Amino acid sequence: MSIIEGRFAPNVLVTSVDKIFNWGRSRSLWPLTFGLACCAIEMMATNASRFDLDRFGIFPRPTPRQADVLLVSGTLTAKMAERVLRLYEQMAEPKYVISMGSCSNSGGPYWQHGYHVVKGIDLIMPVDVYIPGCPPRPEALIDGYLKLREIIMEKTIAKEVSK
Amino acid sequence: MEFLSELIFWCFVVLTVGSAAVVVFHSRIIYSAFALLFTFVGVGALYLYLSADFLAASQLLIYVGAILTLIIFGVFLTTKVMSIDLPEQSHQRFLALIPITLIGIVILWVILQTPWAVNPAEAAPTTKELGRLLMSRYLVPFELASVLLLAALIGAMRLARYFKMEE
Amino acid sequence: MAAYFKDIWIGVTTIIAGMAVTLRHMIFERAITIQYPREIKEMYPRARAKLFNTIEDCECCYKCQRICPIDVIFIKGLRAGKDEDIGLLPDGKPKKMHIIQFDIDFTKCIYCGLCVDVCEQKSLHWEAPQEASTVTREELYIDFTNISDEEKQALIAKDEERKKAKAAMKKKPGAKPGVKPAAKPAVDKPKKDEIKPETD
Amino acid sequence: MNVLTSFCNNPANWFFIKLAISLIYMVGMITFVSVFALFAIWLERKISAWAQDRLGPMETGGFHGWLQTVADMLKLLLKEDIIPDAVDRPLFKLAPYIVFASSFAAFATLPFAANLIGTDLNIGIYYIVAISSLVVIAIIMAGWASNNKWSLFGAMRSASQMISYEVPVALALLIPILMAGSLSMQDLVSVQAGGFWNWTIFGGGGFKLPFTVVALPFTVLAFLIYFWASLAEVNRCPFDLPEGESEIIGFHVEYSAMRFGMFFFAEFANMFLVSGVAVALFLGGWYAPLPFLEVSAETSPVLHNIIGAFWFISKSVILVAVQMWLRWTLPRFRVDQLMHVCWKVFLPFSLANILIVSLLVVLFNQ
Repeated sequence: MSIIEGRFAPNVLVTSVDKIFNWGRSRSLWPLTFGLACCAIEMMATNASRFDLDRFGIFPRPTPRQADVLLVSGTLTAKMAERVLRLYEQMAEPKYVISMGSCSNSGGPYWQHGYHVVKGIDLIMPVDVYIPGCPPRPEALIDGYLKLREIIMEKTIAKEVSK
Repeated sequence: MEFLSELIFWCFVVLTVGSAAVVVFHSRIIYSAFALLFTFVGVGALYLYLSADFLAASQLLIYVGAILTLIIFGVFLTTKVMSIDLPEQSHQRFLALIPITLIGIVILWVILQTPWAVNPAEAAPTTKELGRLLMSRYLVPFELASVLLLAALIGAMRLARYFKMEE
Repeated sequence: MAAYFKDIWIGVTTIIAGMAVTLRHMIFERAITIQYPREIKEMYPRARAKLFNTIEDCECCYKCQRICPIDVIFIKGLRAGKDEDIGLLPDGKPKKMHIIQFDIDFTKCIYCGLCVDVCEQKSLHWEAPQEASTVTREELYIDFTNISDEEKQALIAKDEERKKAKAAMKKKPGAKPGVKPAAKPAVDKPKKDEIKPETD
Repeated sequence: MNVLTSFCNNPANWFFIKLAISLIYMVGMITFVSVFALFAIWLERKISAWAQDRLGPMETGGFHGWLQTVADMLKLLLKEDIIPDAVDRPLFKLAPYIVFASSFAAFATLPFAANLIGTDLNIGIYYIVAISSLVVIAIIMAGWASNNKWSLFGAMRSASQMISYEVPVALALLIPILMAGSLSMQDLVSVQAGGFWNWTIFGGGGFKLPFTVVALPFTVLAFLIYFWASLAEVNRCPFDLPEGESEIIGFHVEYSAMRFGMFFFAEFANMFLVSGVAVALFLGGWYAPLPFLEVSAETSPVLHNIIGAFWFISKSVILVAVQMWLRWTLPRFRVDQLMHVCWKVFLPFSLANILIVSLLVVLFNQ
């Protein structure tokens, strides 16, 4: 967490600062260049000319230290889960996770008999947005990013009010 | 003007001497190598105070750009760079005292004998003069240095050459 | 020596050729990008976008549940009484089942389309926009039935009553009612265990 | 007003005035470099998009996503600054500052206009070449301190590449220096006054017609060698294998947040620097391509400087755009190809070039 986060009580100043911060964070979501399975093909297609994620300021970074979004695109095998978790832990706060496709949502076709597949990445890391599809179309992926933007816009740097 | 100039001068002196001390006394060799960077920069700045601008830039270009990089590459090639501890204390302190005293006396003598210029000469372009001197009066040492460098170059190429395994 | 200069020449000319290509694309060729949220590309009619079940047309035949390769369709239907009239199917036959559960787990669905192919009433079909990203996993577990919980409870209660009445009817002629239901699972279970290793 | 004039007229106060002017220049230069970096990152993304038939940033800030890099920088400022446990803390923290400082320090002698120059050192161009060599050490420092094998690989590649390419860069820069007979940036620019046919790239550089025609191929060659080798100096494609995104990522693998932002900024500042040097030495500096397009210093000194700065910056930006154009055209060199191009192609050519041009200078300099 950056140094100002969670220090101030929510007040007028904080909420207007929130808007600026959230604007910056939501307009510059750099995902990690990282594909697992067939969903990665759609991820590439979304980054490429026809759908062009760069329009939203989304362009992939090769190292987790500089990435904001972990896009888990595809079947997460139990063996790979360790590595993905490590990548997630290496990312700098604030970080977001998008689960793309049925396999990463809940194991997909392997949910019954797949001894080797993690049944949903929310078992190992917190997920912000789930995108259904097998694989999702590029439009669906962009929609997921836009959903993530909306979520970020509602966040605040203020102290959490104890209920 | 004088005050500020002197302040900056002393800053550079402290930088040079301090980083030189790190070079000598630090127990980890990689720190010594990187501290050399500041020593060289400080020395370059001191050259500027002597109105030797060409020399200052050459100091940066040659020592920082080339020699320091080579030193760092050399350090990288030593084994166990991360963990190696350089011995900080000497084994023969009393024996070492003799040459140190001798050298100290010589340096002191030189310092006392040199007629130090209190006011440095007016800052004037030195580049042309240096070039002229290198091409006339100091031609032989200049050429000797280049022959030495050429020999080193050829030697390096000979060392780095790919040899076929001999039967 | 000739090869050396030829290499340089090839290097220079190919760089110029490559730069001409990129320049052409930069200046003369139009971008092919579809600016998605602003302009939406029409989906092809057979695109596998999103499953939807118009529950009014559903026959509750369980075909889709049975053909689903990964078992993500959960259906529960209750037989309607003979005196009940609950509407007609698209092909004109009367409906016979109350559907109290028709769930598809879209977190798992692989959009293979087998259930759509097998649906005789064409009630299960593809719908155009695929975008359905959600914040929680539970939101992707979609219930297609259009009746409220009270109605469901009422239907279940009614069904129970009917079953009891039926059982009472059966009890009269039949002897040893407890044996049959107990024996059936005992036969079924080992069968399942035998099959399982093969499918894996 | 009177107080101000009397303050300015007193020679005892000149020192403070000088100090204030240099501070203002410094702050202005930092602002310029930052704004330029923001613009250049946006331009890079746009050019890459156009080359691939895409659109590039479109959504952030309305017209063609012009606020995109502002959002990026805001986010980088707000991100968590990770310092991994196993890194060498002091060196890890120091490296980005040295990279930024050294690439920024070189701007001191870049002539933006007749009077818009930090200081017109009489070794100006030599100073720029010398101070850029500090970057190598800082990059090795970053790569080493990260304690990551990929960053160390990237740093070693970067160091070997930058040291090697310093040689053809310096040798190519010697051609305009030979022709102008000076190392000072303003001297190097001022010999190219009066129309583009007097620029050093077209054989001008203070010489008259017969020389111009004879020297034309050699000066063009010198410019091309300088431009290509300077691409390698600033780690741009096709020489960007120190930070090859797809394989080793480079010396800033472990850097996050604004420390990475500083490397990012320094890269784009360096791009402007090498383009600015090319413009000053080969492309007429702050002189307009045609003489009637500029305002002479006699009519209006202020306008003279502003128009000069306009020409200098626009020429440099065009060169920066060419660098980006090249980047999105060419694939990456392999390491051995990189060294081959430097030592076996650029070096012999630039040596021969120097020999010929110096011969011509001696012949025609009657």
